[in-house]
Amino acid sequence: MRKYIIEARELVYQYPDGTNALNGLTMQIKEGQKVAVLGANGAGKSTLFLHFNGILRPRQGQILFDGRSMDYRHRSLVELRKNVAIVFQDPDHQLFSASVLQDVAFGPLNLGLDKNVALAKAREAMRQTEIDTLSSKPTHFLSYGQKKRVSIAGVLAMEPRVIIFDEPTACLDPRMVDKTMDLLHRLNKQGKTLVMSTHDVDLAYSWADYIYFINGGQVAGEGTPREVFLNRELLAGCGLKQPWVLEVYRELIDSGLLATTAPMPDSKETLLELIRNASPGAAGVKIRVAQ
Amino acid sequence: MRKYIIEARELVYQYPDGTNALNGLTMQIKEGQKVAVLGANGAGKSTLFLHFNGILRPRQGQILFDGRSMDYRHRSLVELRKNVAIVFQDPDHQLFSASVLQDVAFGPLNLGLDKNVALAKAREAMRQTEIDTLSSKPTHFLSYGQKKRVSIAGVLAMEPRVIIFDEPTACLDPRMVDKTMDLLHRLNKQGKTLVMSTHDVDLAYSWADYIYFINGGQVAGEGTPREVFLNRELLAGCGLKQPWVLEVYRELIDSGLLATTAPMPDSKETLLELIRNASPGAAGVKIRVAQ
Amino acid sequence: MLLIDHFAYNNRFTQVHPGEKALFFVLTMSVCLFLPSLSTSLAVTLLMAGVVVLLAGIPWKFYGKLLLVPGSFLIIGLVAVAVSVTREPCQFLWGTYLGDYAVGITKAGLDTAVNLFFRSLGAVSCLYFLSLTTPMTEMVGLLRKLRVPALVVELITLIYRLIFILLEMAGQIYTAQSSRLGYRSMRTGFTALSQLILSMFIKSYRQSQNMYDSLVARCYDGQLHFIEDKRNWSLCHVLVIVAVEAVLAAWALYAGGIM
Amino acid sequence: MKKTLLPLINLKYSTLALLYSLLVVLAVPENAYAMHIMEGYLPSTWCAIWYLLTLPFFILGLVSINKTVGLNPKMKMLIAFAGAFAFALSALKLPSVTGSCSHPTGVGLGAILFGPAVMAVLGSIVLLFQALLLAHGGITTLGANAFSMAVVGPFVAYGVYKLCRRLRTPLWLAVFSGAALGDLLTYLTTSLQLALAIPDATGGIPASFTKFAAIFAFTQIPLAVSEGLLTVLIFNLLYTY
Repeated sequence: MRKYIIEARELVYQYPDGTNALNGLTMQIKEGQKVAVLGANGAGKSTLFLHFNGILRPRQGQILFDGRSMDYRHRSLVELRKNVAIVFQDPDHQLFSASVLQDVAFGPLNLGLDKNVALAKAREAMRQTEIDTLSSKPTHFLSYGQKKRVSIAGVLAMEPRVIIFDEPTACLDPRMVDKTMDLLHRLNKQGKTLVMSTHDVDLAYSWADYIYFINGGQVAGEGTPREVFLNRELLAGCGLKQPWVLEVYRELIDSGLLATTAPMPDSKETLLELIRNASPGAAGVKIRVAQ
Repeated sequence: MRKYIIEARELVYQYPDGTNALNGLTMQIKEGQKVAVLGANGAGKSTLFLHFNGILRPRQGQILFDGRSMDYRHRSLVELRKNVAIVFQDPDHQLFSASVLQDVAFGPLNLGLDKNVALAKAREAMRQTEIDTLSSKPTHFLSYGQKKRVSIAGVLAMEPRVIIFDEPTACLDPRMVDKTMDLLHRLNKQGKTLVMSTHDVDLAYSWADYIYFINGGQVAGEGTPREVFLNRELLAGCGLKQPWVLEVYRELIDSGLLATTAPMPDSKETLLELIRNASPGAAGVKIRVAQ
Repeated sequence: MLLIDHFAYNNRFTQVHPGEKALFFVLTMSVCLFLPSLSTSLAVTLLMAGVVVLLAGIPWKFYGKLLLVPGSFLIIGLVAVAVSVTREPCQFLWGTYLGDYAVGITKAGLDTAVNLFFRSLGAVSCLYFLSLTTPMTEMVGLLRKLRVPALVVELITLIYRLIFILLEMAGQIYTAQSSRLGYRSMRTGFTALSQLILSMFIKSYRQSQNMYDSLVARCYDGQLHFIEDKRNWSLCHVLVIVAVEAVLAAWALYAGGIM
Repeated sequence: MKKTLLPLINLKYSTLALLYSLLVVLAVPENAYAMHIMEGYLPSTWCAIWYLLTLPFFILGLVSINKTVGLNPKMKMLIAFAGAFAFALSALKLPSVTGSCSHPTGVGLGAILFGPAVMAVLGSIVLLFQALLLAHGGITTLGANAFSMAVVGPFVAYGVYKLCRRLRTPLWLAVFSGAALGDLLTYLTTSLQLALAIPDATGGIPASFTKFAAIFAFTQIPLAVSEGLLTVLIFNLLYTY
């Protein structure tokens, strides 16, 4: 079994104004996994993420990285932030410099790397996110999608082991969503652990290895996508819907158009394939058998 | 035939830095319709909307409201903005008053209405958007979804005939998306003309009466949802995908699970119903007939 | 939003070493200030207009408009300098009496005013050359090389980026307000404006907190480290600059002499 | 020969200057009467003098910021935001309906919130940006402009504010007087700087000062009042939250 790279144990966090943001939240993330965190606006996802790299410190409970409990000393914080990076939702909150190169190289330079090494890492990150051509453009001339990619590059350049994406696809057009998800797949292939919050159940269903539902600062449910998304009560409780792939699949099974033995599809493509394979001939045979 | 409430004729608009945002765009919106405008980021949707209520003035071409050509005199502008309201994408930048009530009453007060009348209109708008309880709260402490509703209320309170929504569902969680779309349906029932830009082809497909695809500052295609979304080339050219309802439907027809006579579904619900009605017995009969 | 900034990144000199541009700016400005004369000022104005419009490729229409920007200050200054008010009788080129006082233009006043006008125009042209051809991101690099304290350079870097965030924010709020008729009349306009400024203030405060968090998330330790693309000085450019300045200085000495 | 030609040339040039003025009035009617001494307006000696006079305050400000940031690192971001805010206010060509558009400087607010020394640094940086991005002011006159706007203005605003507080005046009055007097003193300083550099042909420095001060008063006194009011508004809001 793979070990947990990040664990949150019974986190309790209160905002300065007294409202509870996290109420004893416990979460375990395995190395190399793709984890989706779903929940309504204000459920506590962003607050949780800020705990994962030590920006916020829990009132109670603890964060473990690589099995070691965080002690919030300067050295541990640097170590944690080097390994767990966050891509914030609004790139305007993250990009502080008008020079794209300067912004991407910010992290590596903070790690105390030599200038040339930092520059090389920045360039590699910009290549991966396909923004090499933007290097001489100032941040304020970039489109939203480009800013988003710069903010991802700035995080990649630090070569963290875990990358947390806060709604990476919000406000992007479909083409940019595809590009972003491609990038996420590639990063995961390279061995990086990815955590993503999203409102898009369809996206989460076909992307994630493991899913957490957050509601009211607590984990309301967890499991593999096929497990959790079958639990309609849980979904309704969290204000979420079933992915349409599952809904169509169930309807097809219920109405008998698909055999009950048909495997649960994990994406649009596999569903369409299931349908294609259940062509009239095949369906006809099954019906005769059934009768 | 219903008359056009807004027309854009051959609009050309250039940004001060010289880039063309609109290149001879022509669009006609019928009173009482629900129109969706789709296109990639930067295609020119927001620029177009700003022309619809006279914030921007075209370099060439003209805007017609209610059949009359805009002359951009002070009185005409006031008249236009009273009747064509825009709900901007980012509610953070639309709310600027200290309290919710004050913000919602901003428009009616600017119309020169009596204070009591203005307040009554504001309260009515807040009732419709279900934010009556927030009335005295400061705007910057609201959640994202609440801010969105306040920004809609601020526009409703002016009682415009046309409301333009710039990506009304972006960044909202599924429950809030449903609520917002419910509100839009109700507003349309009251006779308001609605124009919405979105990246969500599924949403546009089942919501709109009429659809415009924008690409490079021009109309790349238009028609009823069933017409435009069957044109795959057009979709690919605009960086959009087919709604999954259509994709599944076509696959079901192609593989013979649905009869070729099955009507094209206009939403998830009708598709699921189609599947339900095509239960084994029925399908079996059809197969036998076909053979 | 800020067109000067836009052209700084989009002109034919973007690949030129910023040091060369700064050198040209400093030398020309020095000639303009240390060897002032009418003809020198005019020569500088024309030289810079030629360089900016013909060589750097800035649209002449925009450059022309830009030259009018400091206009109101110039006019006020011109009037203030040229017009004298005095009780003593005086040689006026043109004048009138208001009670005990004589108001008018003396020859000396007019000379000063006209000299001042053209010296300013020349100097402003130099400033425009710098700001229209040198991106701010590169000027920051120059400041660093000039040993400006790190804290200042850091603040300049941050402020420059934040300016655009705030301007975009202000633009969006302004649009939202106008579309709800906020600037319909004087009265509503004043309310709307004060609301705009107040809400911008609160929002920028919150954004500063968010941005700080996101910097800390990338191991910010309270100090910005700088990095930039290497660019080489071109000997050819430097020689041309020195030659042009030498001609200019010679002309200035011949035409105006040392003041 | 040069001597005899001069009046003629001057006449030609005066016509040129007049033509330019006409163009300005026609082409940019909403042009802001920014109170910055423009590039090239001061002779080189005065440029240097004002740079030197500003420098100690600038250094004092750097020390002060370093101390503040040392105590609370978040403050650096906030100070940067305050600078950007001040710039954004001056860059907005806001109400074309309200006729002349005034430029609130935010100097008073900044001085009361962060202390006057911090404003010496922040104000100078903002002036640099105004020169480079908006063509308001200049590089050679930066020292002079910084002295009036980033040194005199903030220190007066802060001093008046503190004095009023000590005299137990209401908060709003202290804030208002601070901001408004800060603005007034700024503009008087600018007038003095201009008078020193360009004495009147007949009346010398005093006459020149009176002329500049009188002309600028038209725009600057209303601005000082509105700046005072706005600062009070923002201050009230800050106290509420």
